Amino acid sequence: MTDVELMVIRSVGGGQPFKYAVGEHGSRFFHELKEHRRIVGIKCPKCGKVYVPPRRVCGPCFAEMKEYVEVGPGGRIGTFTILRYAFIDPETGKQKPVPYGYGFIKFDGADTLFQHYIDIEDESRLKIGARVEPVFAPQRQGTIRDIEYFRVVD
Amino acid sequence: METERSSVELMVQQSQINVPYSWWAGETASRFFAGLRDEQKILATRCAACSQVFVPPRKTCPQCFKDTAWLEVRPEGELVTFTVARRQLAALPRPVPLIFGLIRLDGATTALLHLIGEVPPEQVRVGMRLKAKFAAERRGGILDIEHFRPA
Amino acid sequence: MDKVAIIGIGMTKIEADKRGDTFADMAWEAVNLALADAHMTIAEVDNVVTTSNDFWDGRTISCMAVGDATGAGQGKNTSCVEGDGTFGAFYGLTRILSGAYGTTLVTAHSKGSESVSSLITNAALDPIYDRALGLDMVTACALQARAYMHRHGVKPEDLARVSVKNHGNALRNPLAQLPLKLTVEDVLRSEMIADPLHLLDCSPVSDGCCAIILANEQRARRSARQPVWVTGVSCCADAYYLGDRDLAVPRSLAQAAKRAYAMAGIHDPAREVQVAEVYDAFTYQELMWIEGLGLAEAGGAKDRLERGDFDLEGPLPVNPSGGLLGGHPVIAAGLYRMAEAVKQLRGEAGSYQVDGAKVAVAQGLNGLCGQSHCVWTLDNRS
Amino acid sequence: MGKKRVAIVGSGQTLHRSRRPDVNGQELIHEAVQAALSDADLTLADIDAIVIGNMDHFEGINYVDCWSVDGSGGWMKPVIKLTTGGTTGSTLSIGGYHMVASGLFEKVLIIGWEKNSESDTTGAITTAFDPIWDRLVFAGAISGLAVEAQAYMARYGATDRDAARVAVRDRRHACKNPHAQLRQEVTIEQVLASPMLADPIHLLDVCPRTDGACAVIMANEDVAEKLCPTPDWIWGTANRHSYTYLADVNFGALDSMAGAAKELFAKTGIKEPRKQLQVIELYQPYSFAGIIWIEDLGLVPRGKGAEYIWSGATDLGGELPINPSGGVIACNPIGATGLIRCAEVSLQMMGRAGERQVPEVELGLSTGFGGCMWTDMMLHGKRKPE
Repeated sequence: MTDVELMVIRSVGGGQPFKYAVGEHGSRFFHELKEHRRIVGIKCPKCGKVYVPPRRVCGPCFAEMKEYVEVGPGGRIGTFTILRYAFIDPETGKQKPVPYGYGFIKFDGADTLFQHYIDIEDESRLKIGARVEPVFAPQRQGTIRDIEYFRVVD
Repeated sequence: METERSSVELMVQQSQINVPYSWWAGETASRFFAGLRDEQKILATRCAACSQVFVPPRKTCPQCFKDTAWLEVRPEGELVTFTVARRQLAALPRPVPLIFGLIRLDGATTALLHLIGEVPPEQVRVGMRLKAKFAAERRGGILDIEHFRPA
Repeated sequence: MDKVAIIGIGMTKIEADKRGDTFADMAWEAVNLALADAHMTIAEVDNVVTTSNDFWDGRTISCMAVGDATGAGQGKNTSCVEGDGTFGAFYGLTRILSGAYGTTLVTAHSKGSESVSSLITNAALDPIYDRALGLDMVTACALQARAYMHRHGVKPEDLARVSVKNHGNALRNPLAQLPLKLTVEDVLRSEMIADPLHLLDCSPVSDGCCAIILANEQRARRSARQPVWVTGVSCCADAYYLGDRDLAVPRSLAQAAKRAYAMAGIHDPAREVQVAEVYDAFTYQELMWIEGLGLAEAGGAKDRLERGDFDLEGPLPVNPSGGLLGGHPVIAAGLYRMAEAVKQLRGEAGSYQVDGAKVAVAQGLNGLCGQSHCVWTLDNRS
Repeated sequence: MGKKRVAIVGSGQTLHRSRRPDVNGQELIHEAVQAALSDADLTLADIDAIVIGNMDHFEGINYVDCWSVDGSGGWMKPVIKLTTGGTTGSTLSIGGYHMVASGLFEKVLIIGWEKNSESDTTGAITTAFDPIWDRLVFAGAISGLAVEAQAYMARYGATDRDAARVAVRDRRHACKNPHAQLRQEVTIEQVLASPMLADPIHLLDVCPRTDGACAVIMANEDVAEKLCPTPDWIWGTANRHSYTYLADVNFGALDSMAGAAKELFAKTGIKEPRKQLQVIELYQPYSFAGIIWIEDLGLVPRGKGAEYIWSGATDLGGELPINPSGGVIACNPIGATGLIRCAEVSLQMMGRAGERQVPEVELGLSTGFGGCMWTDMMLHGKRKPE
């Protein structure tokens, strides 16, 4: 059997399309972002923790959250990395452009982090604790891309 | 910040999962596809223990877990069941009406899933005899058989 | 088997498009309904099993989306089954029987509205041997429908009667998505999707989440609600390739049912079961599964159906809730069957209550053409 | 403790390679199952139920429990599928434990598998995270781990040199394990000189991409000792899949491991894990975890992980060898990886681990890591638990 030419079957077509629900809380976030360039989080009535992005449930308290609070738009780098290896972006099926700065931002007034791009023009400025601010897209559509990236302002 | 749910437009995000796959056929399926592509032959495997003949071929009998041996089956057989797709469902590779059938080839225990062509949908019957029509251009894959047609 | 009971159920309304709800939103609703139903708090839930499917949800590790909403965020032990909710419940049951936990919360969710079901189910075909042919769940099941009808002389009218009955039953179920008053002619005149399946032979695309709470005997006896006892449960998988199976025979279902009935001490299910909630993803499946469950002879379901035996007022109502034809949130669908059976055995099914139901059977399945089945027998007598 | 005590009585692994073009997925699964059956001297007829798992989007196959029946031997048997991401393999072992302990099944076959060569692993893992919030920037497991490492380094002053010592350890151990995919020793300088993937993670700090499968057979106490002269007894399990959103994570410590360890050790009477355990197979997908997570396990105080690693205590021959198999850095068929940890500890308990055997083992720990920084754990013992 070792003389067999080993074959490969390749997938065809453009992948699986989805219509993901953003939900009431996410929609509120994007509405504020798009219309007012405001960042909103949500506060747990039990533990007082402020979550960004807003969502219905505080997991540790198993409590429903209803109180939206404005946070940021400035904040600090909670943690980060710089992505340097090539991989397929599953949203496009094509290679993702690298390198890019991948940041977990703690908005002023928030208790959780928020993931987005960080500008890496000067890599030495990327430090945990560095102050950052969002650069908003001029034309906003109500998606995560309404923030183009965060830049270090320290 | 007090807001009413009704005041927010509930958004939906259009996206996709587009991860390209390349599945290794393995030695057994590769030999089967080579048979279709190079010799226009349909190869099967027989379980050494239970004597079932599998098309498409299996390296190991799924029931006995024993090794199998190669044999050739005739590219002809009997239609076990069929359907005619009438609505253009997203997975269909060709325009409707498109006929799918399970065909038990002569000498095989299991039936092979494939397309049926060169016959009006109204004339397809369970039990009818069918013969493989090989594709003119064969690349090593199940569509090296274009479809089965009345024998 | 030690005694285990279902002490809480929660079902969201089944809808065509819960556009505003994320998976977590649906799970939060179903879990809180189940907790309220059981008069319990999340603190009394010892562990959690969520059920979802990465393809349908468009997300690898799909269970991640519902962690906070199901109590995993509370530091509970948790696990995730991929498959129908009845399989999730099955694993949840073993976690109680193992002695590790007194209660298990089981959830199952799905939003058919978010994906293209033909592509999702085409991915169930083997990528090497047959996916490129373009079969999906509907066309695969059409092959099975034809095989079954051919074997037993079942007519399109017989299938249509299932649709008339179940959509009609759904008129009484406020959670159903598709309550319809239909005639046999309406079904036969509906669009032919894939011969012999008309549009009204097929269940709709649906969104929904179901949650149940299982408890060991000690916890169940302390429960504020009347426990519904699990007397038997089994699952069984048939061969994978459609051509390896005799599609006209529900072999793995019959095997699972046989084992479940043996555990429950049910000798003659057709006489001893008063209500069945079965996985009628397509009309023909209700007939096949009735036979596989031993509630009718092979090929005999159509005649009993025509006589009205499976009607709400008949001797053995099948899918009084309206079944999946009334709404089919894949993955959650089997767990909805269990929850509906619990409603019947508690006497809480309102206008679709089966009088005096004591023993119910509920069924879920996984894979193309009912490859793998899970069967539950439930009893309201301690 | 369970209704029935449970032991591992056999296991099998495939030939693990970066790609296995000679077999399709079903055949790969079959290879592991056949190896486990031979190891336990059982036939398929002896198996009462099957638990299987992988991550769907690596191979692009839906309903894998159904599709895999040809290879798993699940024909006309109960088959269930569990999937929790990287933790899949360990979730499977916990699942098998519950199914046997329930008393419903005497012998259960547990299978984890992956053919990571069939897709872009990072692209596929990226779909594990939220489509609205995470997929824009998330870049697979390495990106999530890199930010953990950055946070830890900032908090405790650890360096990539410290981490490299862990990579050196695991890669050296792997040379003694015939099942490992990568069996080549490296030096600290080689690790530090290897390409930077995502700061501070170098290529030689992380796991490879692997095609492979693992199968484990568990049996209840009625038959375990008849099937295996030295069964590996399962003392307990615990897990935490606490986080739903990646950005909620307390980066710099693995809270899920701390929580699971606390529960598991309390349930099983472990007061000083460093003294009471003789071997750990840690699901450690990158070197920094070898420093950080042993603190969460309670082996050493916060910030002292690196010191403990440099002492050689976790090397084969040290006081508490970690990853004598070479661990995940040497072999990573993702859906199987957690189950391989379990199988490797069972070999240690049975005294059948060959060149990588740790002497005089009484208690061992296997872990799983994955999902949204989640942890699974299982405690194994040479003796039957109380």
